[in-house]
Amino acid sequence: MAHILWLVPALPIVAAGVIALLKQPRRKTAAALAIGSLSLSLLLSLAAFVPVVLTWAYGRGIRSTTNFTWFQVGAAHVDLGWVLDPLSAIMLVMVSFVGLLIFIYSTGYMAGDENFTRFFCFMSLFAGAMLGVVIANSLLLLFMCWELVGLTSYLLIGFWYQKPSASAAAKKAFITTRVGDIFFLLGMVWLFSQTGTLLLYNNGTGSLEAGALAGLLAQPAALGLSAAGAIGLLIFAGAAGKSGQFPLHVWLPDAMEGPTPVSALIHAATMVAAGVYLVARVYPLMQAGALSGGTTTALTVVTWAGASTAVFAALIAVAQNDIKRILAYSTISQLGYMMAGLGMGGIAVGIFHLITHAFFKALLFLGAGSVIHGCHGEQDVRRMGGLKVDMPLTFITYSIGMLALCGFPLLFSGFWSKDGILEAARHWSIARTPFYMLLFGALLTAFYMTRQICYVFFGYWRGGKPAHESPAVMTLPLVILALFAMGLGVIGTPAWPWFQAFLDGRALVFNLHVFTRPALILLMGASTIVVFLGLGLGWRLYGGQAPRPEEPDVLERALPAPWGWLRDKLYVDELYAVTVIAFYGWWARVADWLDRRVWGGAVAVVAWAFGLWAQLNRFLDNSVVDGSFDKGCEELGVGGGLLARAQNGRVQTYLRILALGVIALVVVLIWSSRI
Amino acid sequence: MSIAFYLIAALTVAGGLAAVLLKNTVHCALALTVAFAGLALFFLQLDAQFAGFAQILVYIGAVAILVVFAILLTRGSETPKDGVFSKNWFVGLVIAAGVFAVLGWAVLQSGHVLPHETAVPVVTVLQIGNALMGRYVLPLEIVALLLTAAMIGAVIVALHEKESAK
Amino acid sequence: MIYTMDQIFVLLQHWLMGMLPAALQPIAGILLGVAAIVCLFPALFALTTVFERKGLARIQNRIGPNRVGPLGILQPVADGIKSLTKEDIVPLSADAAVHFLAPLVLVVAVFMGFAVLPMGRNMVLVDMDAGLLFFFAMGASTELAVFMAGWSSRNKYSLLGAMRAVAQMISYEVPLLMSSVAVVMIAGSLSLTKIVEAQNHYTWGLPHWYIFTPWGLAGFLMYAIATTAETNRSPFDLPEGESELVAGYHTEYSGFKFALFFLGEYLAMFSISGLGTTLFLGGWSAPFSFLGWVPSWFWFFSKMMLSIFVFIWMRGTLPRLRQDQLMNFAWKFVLPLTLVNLMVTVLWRFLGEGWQRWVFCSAILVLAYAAMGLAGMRRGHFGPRRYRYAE
Amino acid sequence: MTPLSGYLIVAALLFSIGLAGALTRRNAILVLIGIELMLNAANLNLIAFWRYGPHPEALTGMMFAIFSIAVAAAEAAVGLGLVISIHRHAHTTDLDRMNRMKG
Repeated sequence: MAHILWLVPALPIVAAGVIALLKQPRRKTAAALAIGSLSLSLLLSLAAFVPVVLTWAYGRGIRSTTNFTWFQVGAAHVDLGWVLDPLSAIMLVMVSFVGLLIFIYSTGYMAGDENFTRFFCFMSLFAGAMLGVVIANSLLLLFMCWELVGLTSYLLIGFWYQKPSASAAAKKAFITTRVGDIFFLLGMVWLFSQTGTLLLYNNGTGSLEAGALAGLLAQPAALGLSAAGAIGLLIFAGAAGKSGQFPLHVWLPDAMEGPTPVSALIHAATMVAAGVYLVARVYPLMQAGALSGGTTTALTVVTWAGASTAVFAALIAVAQNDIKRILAYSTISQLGYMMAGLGMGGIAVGIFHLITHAFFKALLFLGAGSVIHGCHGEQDVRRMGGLKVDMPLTFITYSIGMLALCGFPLLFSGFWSKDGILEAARHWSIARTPFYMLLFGALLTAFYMTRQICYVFFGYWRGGKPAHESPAVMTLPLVILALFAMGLGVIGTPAWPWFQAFLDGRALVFNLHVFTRPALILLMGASTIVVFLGLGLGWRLYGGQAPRPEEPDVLERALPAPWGWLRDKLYVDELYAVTVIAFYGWWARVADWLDRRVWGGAVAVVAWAFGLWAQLNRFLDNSVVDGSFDKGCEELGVGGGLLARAQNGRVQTYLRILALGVIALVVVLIWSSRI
Repeated sequence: MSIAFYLIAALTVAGGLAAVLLKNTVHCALALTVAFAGLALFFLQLDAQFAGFAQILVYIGAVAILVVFAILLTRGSETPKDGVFSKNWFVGLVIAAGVFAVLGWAVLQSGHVLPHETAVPVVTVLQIGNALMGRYVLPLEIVALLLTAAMIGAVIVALHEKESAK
Repeated sequence: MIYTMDQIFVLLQHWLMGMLPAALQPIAGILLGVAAIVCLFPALFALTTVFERKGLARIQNRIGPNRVGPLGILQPVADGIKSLTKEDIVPLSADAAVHFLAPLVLVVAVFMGFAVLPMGRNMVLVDMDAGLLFFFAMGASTELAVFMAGWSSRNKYSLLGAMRAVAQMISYEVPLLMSSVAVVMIAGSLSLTKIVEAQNHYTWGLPHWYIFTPWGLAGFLMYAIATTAETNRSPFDLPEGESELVAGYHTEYSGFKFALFFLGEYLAMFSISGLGTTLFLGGWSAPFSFLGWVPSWFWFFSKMMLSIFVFIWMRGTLPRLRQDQLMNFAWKFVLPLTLVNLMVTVLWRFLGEGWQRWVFCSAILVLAYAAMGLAGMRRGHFGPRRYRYAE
Repeated sequence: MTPLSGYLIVAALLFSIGLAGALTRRNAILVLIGIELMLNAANLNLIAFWRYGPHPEALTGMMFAIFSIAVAAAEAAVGLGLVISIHRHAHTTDLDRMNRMKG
């Protein structure tokens, strides 16, 4: 199976290529191609997933790689390859499955768009690239697909390029992620220079395997970090760029300018999770040489970044009014959770949350899309309301997603995955602060989701044209996703931690007695209380009657100043505007001045010199060369005139001359044969 | 040198002369066919049956007809007032005579090296076919291509004017 | 006895030659053969004229010639005497020499064709290795005679007729050759005797004539069409369409010269149907093996006369085509089909024995015929006439 | 005088006649006729040399002649087509009047 794994990403990419060649009106063909190829990929992924599970069940080696040399420069050769292990297998299934659902959904959502085919071209290109990221066994290949993903994200955010805001957002996303990618590249280069290979696993010689790691550890870098840690941090910077961790998160909310399925697929389920996945991939690098308590500086950094992002984004989400922006900020904060989970609890914890979040956040976005669709493109929650009557199916599924996101106890997947993270945080050896931060984040999450729900679905209709339910092609994916958002928790409960065991390759044990452990009870109780607190608070404030658009928000009436800060996203953009962007502007002006004055002047001088030289040449030409040349031409003209006489246009004349030639030829031949 | 040779030679040369000298263009064409027929007979006399029949088929059957058609299409059959020969025909005649003189001289000069009577070669059509399909298959293909090209070219050249006239 | 019956003419020739000194014998043999042909076929021509007139009469529900001799059998004699004694008129403006030569060239060229036809076992004047080629070479040179006739008698009807005739002959000569080439490919020889020999086998008493193969049948049909056009017989008799141009290229001929033209036309019919017989109908070989005792020449002539009868039958039945229909038919239907037929023949040759080749070849031919026919009909190249009335 | 040289002389004669025709006649078609004659003279040479050459079984000259016949047919077709189209243009086949190409 492993050796044809490359088909999984290849199929959608090929489909994208074909769609790109299609004509604009061939909509059905385009959709069919995209969906068909992706469903094939899904089948292949399942076919890859099952054997992995089986081998794990039989407790055998569960990582198989396929590598080959791309090109060779002297002794150094650059290898590419793909790996099949629990991590990639699960991600494959998740990406292709969610992607497929979203594709189906898009056929309904984009039905009215005239650039339908272009949309599907980009979408399936993205799907292919993302799958490539997942299966990559070499940082280089991963980086290529990574950039491809970034490109498609850019294209899709700017899909409605007529809207200046959209194109601006696209540029912003591209550039901001680029900042992270540069660090990633640096880390990669460094890794290559150290280990001489970019393959992750290559039975013993891969850069993530014992030999290389030992070498990296021996290498000390700045401020007490080992080379391994430093590289890990650089790569983490790249991951932070992609999955919008704190300083680099600014692009993600604006990315909501793209079509909603795009937001669901790229900016909720898959691409932003790619950062988390990357960190999980290079986890050994970060974990290398773990201190007491199984943590390292790198992991600590990851944890703090994650935790702070979680709270920070949740705070902002409270004061947003655009339905999609709220979800965007919640995505950021959830990504923070994942990072923190990775930092404190290891791969399994983070990735489990990633998977569950992928499902319910996709569900939420699609639900939001359905709402927007139903409200004729209205996105401001204050202009909605009472939709639970108009769009019942959307309402049910959406609320399921919302509960899962809040981590409603026991029933919903979000609860279990978030619980895992909280538990890990509680047992963290360095500090307790992240634990409380995350709890606070959970509270905020519950609160703003309730606020949103109340705005959108309860109360009475405050918009213009009355809303309508979306077509089945859009609601069906919602239902399926909702089922998963509920059920998926089962595979990761503390009692039966199948998922974690599978990822870590441990043996699976089932015992209900964990629930009798006081620590766990305490923890679950705490999170439950927090969740209910959040829900209650939200209901208390907004449940009764959501304010109509013109009048200020409830909280705003209570405490206007902080609300203002939150509404303005804590001024990060403005900060960048006055620092980074201002600097760039200044630097650009400097460069411009240099260009105009210095280089321009130099060029002008050179040009003037040449002009002088040219003048000289012209004088020479006119006086000396031309004279003689003209004479020659006259001579030639006269000669030509003479010759032209012979050419009198009479065929027979020519023939005569030919015949004379024959005579001469024969005579010459005979004479020569004589002698 | 047999009687037959002289007869055929006389026929052919007469035909040729007539083809060149006669006033009426159609007569010229007919005389030309006589010359062709004479050449075909020459070929037969030289035991080149196939070539001879090919000569008749192609020249008398096709080329002569073509010429005649061309004459009728160009109304060239009625003789022009100012003579059928071009202005300085004498020069041409002299040159032609010169060519003949040189060629004949060359032939007579090299008379002694030329081979004498040799055994009659037996050539069946089968051999010719094998040669055409074996050793000479490439030239055959090329000639086929050439004929196709010529056909298309002739059609276009002859058709083009009418098309534009419409 | 059977042998003598079969070879009777050959034996006769040898007997006659035997009376001459050995030196003259080859010449004498040739002369005898030529004499035989030159006597036989004009006689046959005379018979055919009356046969045709009576046949047409039957078709048109008349009685036809019935005055001269019993049942008008002697009619051709009367016609001959008439045409011989008639005044020979040559138009004043006519090109005397060419006008005189034209009929001679025609008749001679046509007669040449018989030289290579095997009219029975060992009954061929010269058994040439390239017989077929010779035959076609001679056939080609008749066109020139026709042209000479038409042009020399300074008459626009004659000229038009000649032009039509020549154009038609040239364009139908191509399918004629093509359809014969198929036979050559299978028989592997240009010599007509060899071709006949190749067909002279029997399985279960049935002959191996080429007409009994898919390609042979198709080829024969094409050949028949082409010959009808070559000999300017209706429905392709535009060159002498009385209604349009008085009598075509021999309008200005009278008396004996006209008779010569008439003769030449019928001789052409004989020779070309003889060739068809040789190529497709197994020449002088008997239709059933148990009829082997019947002399071979009988079979040849009976088959030939049969096809002559078909000619007459068509003349009595089919209306005349229009010039453009004629040309379209030649270039857009007959020629492509003959080309397809060639391909099919190649297939037949290399598919080897077995039922497959029958199925494949017939299928291809039928399909090609149907496709081309339908296409042509749709574009109106041929098919039923559409009448246009003067506005 | 060997038989071969006889044929060669006849061929040369024909060739010169053709040349003379091509050089002296006005009518473009007649010029073409002359050229055809020259070609045929060449063919006669080929055949004659084949017949009396050392290796007639190699069929070289014969093949050459056959090919040249085919080529000549093509040449005639194209040449006459050109003459006809020229006639359409200039309404003459008189070569002396066709001197538009003069330098």
